[in-house]
Amino acid sequence: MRDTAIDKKLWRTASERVQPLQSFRRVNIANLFVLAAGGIILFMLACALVPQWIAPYPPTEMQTDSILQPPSSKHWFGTDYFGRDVFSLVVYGSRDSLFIGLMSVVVGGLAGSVLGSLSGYLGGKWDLILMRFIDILMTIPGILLALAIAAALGPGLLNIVLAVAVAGIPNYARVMRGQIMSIKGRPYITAAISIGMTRLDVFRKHVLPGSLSPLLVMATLGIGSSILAGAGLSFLGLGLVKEIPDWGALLSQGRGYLTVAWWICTFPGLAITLFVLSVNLIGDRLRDHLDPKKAKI
Amino acid sequence: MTRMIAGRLASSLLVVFGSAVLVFCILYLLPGDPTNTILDPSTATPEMINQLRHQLGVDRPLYVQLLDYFGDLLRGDFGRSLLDSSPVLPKILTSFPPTLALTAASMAISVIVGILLGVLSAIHRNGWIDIFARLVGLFGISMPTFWSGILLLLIFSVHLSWFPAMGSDGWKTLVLPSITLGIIGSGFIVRLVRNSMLEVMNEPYIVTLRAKGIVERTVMYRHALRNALIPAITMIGMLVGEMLAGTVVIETVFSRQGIGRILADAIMAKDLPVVQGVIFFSAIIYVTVNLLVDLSYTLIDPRLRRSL
Amino acid sequence: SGGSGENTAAGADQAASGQTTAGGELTYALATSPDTLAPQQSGLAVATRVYRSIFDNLVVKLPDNTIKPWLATEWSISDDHKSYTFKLRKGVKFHDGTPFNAEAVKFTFDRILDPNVKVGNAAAQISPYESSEVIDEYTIKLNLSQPSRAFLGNLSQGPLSIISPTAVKKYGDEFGKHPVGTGPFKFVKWEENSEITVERNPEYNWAPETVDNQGAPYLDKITFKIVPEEATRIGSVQSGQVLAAETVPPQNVLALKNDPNFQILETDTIGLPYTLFINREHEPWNELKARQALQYGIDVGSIVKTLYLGTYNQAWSALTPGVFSYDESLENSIQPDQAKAAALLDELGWKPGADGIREKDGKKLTLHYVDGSPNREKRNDIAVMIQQQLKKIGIDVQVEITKDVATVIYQNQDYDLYGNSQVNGDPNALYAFYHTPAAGATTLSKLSDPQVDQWLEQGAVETDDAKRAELYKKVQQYIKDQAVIIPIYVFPYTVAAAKSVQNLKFDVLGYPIFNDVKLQN
Amino acid sequence: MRPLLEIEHLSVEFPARPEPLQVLYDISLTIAPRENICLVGESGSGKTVTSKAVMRLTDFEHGRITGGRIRLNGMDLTQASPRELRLLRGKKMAMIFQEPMSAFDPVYTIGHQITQTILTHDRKKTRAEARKRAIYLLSRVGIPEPGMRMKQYPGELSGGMLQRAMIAMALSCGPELLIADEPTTALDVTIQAQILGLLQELKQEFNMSILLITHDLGVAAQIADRIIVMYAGRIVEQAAAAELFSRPLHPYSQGLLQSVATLDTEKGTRLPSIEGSIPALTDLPSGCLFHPRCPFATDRCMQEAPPLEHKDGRDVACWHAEQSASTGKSAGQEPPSSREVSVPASVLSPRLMDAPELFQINRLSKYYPIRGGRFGHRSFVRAVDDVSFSIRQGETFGLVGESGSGKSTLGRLLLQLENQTSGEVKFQGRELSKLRAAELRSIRRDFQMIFQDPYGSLDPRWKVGEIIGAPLEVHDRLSGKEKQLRVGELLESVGLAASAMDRYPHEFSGGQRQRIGIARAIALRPRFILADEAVSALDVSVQAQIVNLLLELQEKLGLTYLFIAHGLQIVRHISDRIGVMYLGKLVEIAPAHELFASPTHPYTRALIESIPHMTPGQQFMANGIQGEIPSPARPPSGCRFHTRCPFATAKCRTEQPELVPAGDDRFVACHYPL
Ligand SMILES: Nc1ncnc2c1ncn2[C@@H]1O[C@H](COP(=O)(O)OP(=O)(O)OP(=O)(O)O)[C@@H](O)[C@H]1O
Ligand SMILES: Nc1ncnc2c1ncn2[C@@H]1O[C@H](COP(=O)(O)OP(=O)(O)OP(=O)(O)O)[C@@H](O)[C@H]1O
Ligand SMILES: [Mg+2]
Ligand SMILES: [Mg+2]
Repeated sequence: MRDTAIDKKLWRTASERVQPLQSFRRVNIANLFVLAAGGIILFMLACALVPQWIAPYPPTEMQTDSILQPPSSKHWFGTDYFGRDVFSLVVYGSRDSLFIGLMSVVVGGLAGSVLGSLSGYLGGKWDLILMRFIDILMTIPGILLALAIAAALGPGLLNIVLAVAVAGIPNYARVMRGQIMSIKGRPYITAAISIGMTRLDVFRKHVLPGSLSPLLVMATLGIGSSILAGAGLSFLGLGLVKEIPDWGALLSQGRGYLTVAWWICTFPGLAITLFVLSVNLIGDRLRDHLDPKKAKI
Repeated sequence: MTRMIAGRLASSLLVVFGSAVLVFCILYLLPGDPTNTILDPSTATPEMINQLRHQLGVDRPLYVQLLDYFGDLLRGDFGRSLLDSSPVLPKILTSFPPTLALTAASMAISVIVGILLGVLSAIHRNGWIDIFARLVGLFGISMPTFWSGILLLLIFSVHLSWFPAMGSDGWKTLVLPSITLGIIGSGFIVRLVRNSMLEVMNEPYIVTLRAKGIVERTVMYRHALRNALIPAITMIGMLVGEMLAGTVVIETVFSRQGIGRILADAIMAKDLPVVQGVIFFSAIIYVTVNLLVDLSYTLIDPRLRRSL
Repeated sequence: SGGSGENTAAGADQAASGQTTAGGELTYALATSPDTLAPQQSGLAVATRVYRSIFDNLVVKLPDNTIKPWLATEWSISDDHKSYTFKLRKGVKFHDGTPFNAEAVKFTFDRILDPNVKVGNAAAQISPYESSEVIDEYTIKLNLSQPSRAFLGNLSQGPLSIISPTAVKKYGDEFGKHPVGTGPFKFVKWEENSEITVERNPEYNWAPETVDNQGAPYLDKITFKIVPEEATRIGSVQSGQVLAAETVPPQNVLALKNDPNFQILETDTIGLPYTLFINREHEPWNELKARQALQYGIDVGSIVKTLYLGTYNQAWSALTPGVFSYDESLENSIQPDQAKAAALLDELGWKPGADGIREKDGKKLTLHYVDGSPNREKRNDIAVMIQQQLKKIGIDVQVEITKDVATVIYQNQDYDLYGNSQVNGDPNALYAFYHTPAAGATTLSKLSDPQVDQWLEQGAVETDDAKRAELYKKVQQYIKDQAVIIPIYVFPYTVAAAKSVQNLKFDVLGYPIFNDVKLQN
Repeated sequence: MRPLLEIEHLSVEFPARPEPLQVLYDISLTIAPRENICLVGESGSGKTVTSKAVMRLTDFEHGRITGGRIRLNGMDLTQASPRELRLLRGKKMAMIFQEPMSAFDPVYTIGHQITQTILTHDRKKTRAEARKRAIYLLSRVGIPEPGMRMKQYPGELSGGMLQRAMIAMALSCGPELLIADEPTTALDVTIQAQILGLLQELKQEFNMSILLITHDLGVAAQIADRIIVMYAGRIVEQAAAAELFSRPLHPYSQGLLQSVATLDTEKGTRLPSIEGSIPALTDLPSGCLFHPRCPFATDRCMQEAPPLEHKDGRDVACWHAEQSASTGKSAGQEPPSSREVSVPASVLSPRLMDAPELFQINRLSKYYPIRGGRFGHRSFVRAVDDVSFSIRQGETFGLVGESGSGKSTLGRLLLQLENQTSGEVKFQGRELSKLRAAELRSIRRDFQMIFQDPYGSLDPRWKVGEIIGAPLEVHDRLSGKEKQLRVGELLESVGLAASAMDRYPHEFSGGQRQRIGIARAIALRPRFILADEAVSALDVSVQAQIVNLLLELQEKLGLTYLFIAHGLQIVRHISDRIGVMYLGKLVEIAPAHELFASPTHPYTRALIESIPHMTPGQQFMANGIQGEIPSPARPPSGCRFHTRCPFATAKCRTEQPELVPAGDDRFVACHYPL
């Protein structure tokens, strides 16, 4: 087949650089969501960085004479069974939760993309071996892997990060491999080879940068699932135990009180959900933006 | 066709064994040992512990245990639980049906809800339905299951008494857990189906169909959807893994019988043979489902039929 | 003070008014899964709750700590207190038809000593048992290596209940999945992580004195459902899916007590309360003043009140109320006093540093607080509260929550503070915790005082109850004075049940007894 | 006679940010029954949108008709309800598309998709009747074994076959208007000739009008009664085919006509081309949209848009129509004289004949293993099969052949972008496959490549300066100022401003990108450049610009080219010698003009005869070859062409002809050369 048709399409995208859209009203709503998501993420980042500016009480302060107080103007999110201010706890708890989310994505993403890159770029025997390894990791569902690793390493922030990170490796590796393989077939890679660039340079300068955007999208989405996985570990009793609990621990500790003091675990739950939701929204938007099919090449 | 299946089976077997070895190694590194669960640490003497360790055979080097394990496995012996000495195979076989039922029901919910919302969302792109469906999808993947599970339980079981709060017998006990788990899956599927529907809707053959004057409903459901499902099906294969894993939490929340809980308990108690057995089984399930998924492609996508 | 001994169900007195019939199925939600139903192997209380109704013991202990016949009709003790001769009840059969006789008893006890059999707590409870002699079919003599006042009482405890020799031979290691005893209920099936079913033993007519119904139980069947998730367990009672659920979290106790459709049954367990052991081998806790600072610095009352919302009783001694020789005088003997605590630390030269944490010779005053996971009975929360309380007197508490208590505590002994409790009917339980350990072994308290050793040794064999009580009171007093431990709470075993469940009782140790239970239509 | 289709002042816009994009502007045209109309124009001029608007298919892309009327048989389609439209589509008007491969739903059989159309519009027909009709139609469009094809899936048919099936499907309800949007662009010339012939025949039989969209003026000349020239969403000229070809009035039409390399243009002469490229719809010039590219442009053109004026039965939108037509001067630019270095072809050839050989290819083969061969036998695609020839220094060697004949593979082998299965490639006497990796990398500076796809061949993340600078950095270790200077020179030498180096590839048009690619290729002053379909993806006017540039660079830098293309005229125009490939074999090699003047291989002759002639009015005769190229995995025995050769004998079926000398600097592999 002549591939002129495809070229025509490519042609088209150049002249179509103006994004077609359907209705302004609706698009504005979608934008509003993304804007809100961005706001939420920024706020939560602020919570993680400077909780003392935001939280009205020290997170560990126990007012034992006012335990299990429902939300009020004094305690926006009520108090927990120690008499701690739930709002302050949620604010402070963001730090470890976000850390788990971000770091495990960084670690897992890095490891996964190294594996995926090697596999995709080297191809052949390497590909076969590495992909088998990834397949093996895939057959053990992520949370189980995390469970085993968390159990092996014991509690601790970095251990949780590691457990969650390892569970994420196969996904990153697969995406990266696919991306590398698709880029490897592009004409500009042939062009780079034909001007005499070394394999390593081609990889460094062309293949890798081109592969990063889907990885970025995945990483964004991964932050959400990592936070959820961390919370899941807390639920199963393998989570982080610290003076200032993270969201997962808050949620998991407060769940026994749902019938008598719904606020204790509802707010951390909402915090997780909202954050993950926002991250996903942004990730989706990022994907739309970076999607090679929609992009301005 | 048979050749391809045979090849796939062979490599799947390899993968399953690989995962068994990997898990064995990870668990070997776990600190502590099963004697902790068996003996009361406050009264147990070191001799008692050592003796028990020897009885259980957990004091041997890793490779000996590993070889032993696989030797037995080849003879169809999955070993015995270190904790209660019961054979692993029957333990798994009795716990598997509820887990499978849960996984299957959750998958069914994910797939039905996911595809329905995904399609509606793509067809009414940027409309209210789309916004709704995408939010449902997002919420689905953004909520911790143990939280949403307990919320559902409090509402539908404690307050409304519509469904039982726990247990694993009868379809009624499946409702809440499978919804909890299904929401996640549908979240993934909505997004995927929506994207691939939108992609397919831009394909030239959709224009052809319209140019032929085919009714829009036929264009969407008989043509666009069928093509859009192909990537969704891969997702389904992957989701089975997620769902199987999800049962760990769900089975605990809803006190269901199942391998998820067995596994979680076994991991924490370092009950190697049980962990091995369960991982082995779920790996087999996972691999089988993915094999089936690959085969089912060919039902939908004739392009692949020739490659068989 | 805490309820002791036998507590009957609150609904018992309504029995007359309601329509109660024999038969029916009791569904009973357990908080965790038993590990095994073989009494000798299990170490978990939850297993005992289930297998108690399948097995019987030679003797039974009443709330007043007297020992009464059960499978043994009478017994005599040799003068040297080293052999016990039991006359056994005739006509008792195991569920599998095996006759109960002296051989069965010998088999049961000898098996605990068999090095090829893994055993749990039974080993500790049977000591100092050495051998037994079958005198005739219904007479057996048990020989001890040394006298023990606790021995007879221990024979009433679950781990030492009598098992069917034929069934053990038949099932071997899997006896725990196919338990066969002589008890009021027969084992039917066990679905892993889901439920355990037992059914009425119609031939049963050898109930001990502790139950009213001397014949076969009224219930046709008991189904124990395993429901670890608190909310689900309570939810399943509230939604009527089960009739009773154990271990009700404090926050739900109050609500259920006020609900006309439900009742809360509770009984304090006895033995050693939940106690924080101070590792006196670690500096500075080797100093009495430092330990006393903890005694004054930790506001146990506030902890118990806050976390358990008044549903748990505060513990004051090394023993719980209800145990023979419990020293009531210790109650309210210590009041939290931060100033005093601070002064004690000052005296030792620990001065507050810039961050409020005390220092001495450039070293921070830290306390390594270890607790197990999961958060059983909110014990982790206690750690969190103590952390905050001690911070106020300048101690930096480092909390370590670990799954692997055995390694951290028992192997590495890497702790300053660690909590434990034990269900036990005899004050001799103190021996394992406070007597100088045997060479190579260790105790949690790490106490080694010849005086205490002597009291404990004497208490183990003293036959005069008054003198014996005196000895143990001295021990309790000493433990308090020397600030060896911080007692925290007495664990009440709680059951939430529908109003229709009647006559659910608990034995001395707090295990449920189902013989008398009837369901009201 | 009442027109079948009338379009009056049609305007169409698509929603876009920041304001709607007006894609069609005041389009008016009519089609009479049984009339053939061709829409021509460069890419993006709105041809496809016009055709989709007629069927109101633009609705599905959120396009809006903002003004004007479309009448089919008097019925106003702009006012029709969706249901009415649906009943018209496929029934009264049918459409065929450029890419037959993607125009069929891949998951349904061909038969299903054809009968579906019939059953939708003719409810009285039973399934069996519909099937019968479908089979009839398939056989009518020349598909062998139609019964069997009915059961096949689109992926199992070749492109040419699918286009026939597409036509059968379009004809299934006997439409009055057939819209064909570039129906042959994706096909080989040989197949194109067959399809065009088929359309001609069917038009007679079905009594319908055809609206054909094409950018190939040759095709238009063959088919059209009337031609409409579009530019940036407007009609600029409309005339009967013969008139337009003989006397184009609009400077744009003139430019288009002259840009095309015909069989009479000479190698070495420059093709007239239109400067610049079609403007983006978002950034339209004022006044006459063509004025920035028009040699006649005056102030008035800059300020005022000329209306489409009707004169002597033809329409034209130009202020200077009369004048430009009469002066004979056209938009096709003669290259500036400063760059005039052209030497007549006749002078070049003898010199080249004794030129040293740069590449020597000996018995070169490349087999690709295919997976899933039956019974474990490995089978191969013989992409290049035992090919020997040489390329002389300074010449342009053209390579032609149908799709899949192995041209690209051969090119990649020469550049060692792929390892050969057997045989050898010698560059200046050095066997390339024997070189070590580092040696090969350093020798790469001597042979470079220009790609077909102007978008894919430039890394979108790199600035133009970096792209062109990369080879300089790799081989000459240039950096900083020095590199920048050199890149600037290179950009200027390919006709771009030096300032372009700071921009990204996507900011350039296709033609400009191709220039960037060329600048990269010549950066190291290589001896040899492989140009694989380097101009195929470009519009005619731009094609001419690039061809001129290539020729000019060859002169200046003494380059040797291997020029692969499927546009035969272009190859003839640029090449000194041409090799013809068929199924992995070279079947003929000859000097360019001789090859065209007297082809000796039947395949070569068939290829040449398939080229549409730029002589309108003359009805197209399908006298090319029949059938399609067989699969290279199972090539026919003996002479591979025998299955399609009108002269094939028993010998051809069994004995493989060798490539042997056939006269002056010519080779042919045929038992019975013409
Ligand atoms: N659905 C759409 N939304 C927005 N713009 C569009 C859409 N379809 C086409 N266009 C724009 O309309 C213009 C004309 O497009 P059209 O497809 O009609 O060109 P064409 O003449 O057919 O070109 P080609 O030769 O490349 O097929 C282009 O600039 C294109 O970007
Ligand atoms: N990497 C490859 N793996 C397998 N087969 C290949 C590969 N590259 C090319 N082929 C096959 O080799 C044959 C020749 O391909 P090639 O691309 O060289 O043809 P071509 O003459 O350049 O065609 P076109 O005009 O379509 O570009 C085709 O049948 C093609 O399918
Ligand atoms: Mg077009
Ligand atoms: Mg090619």
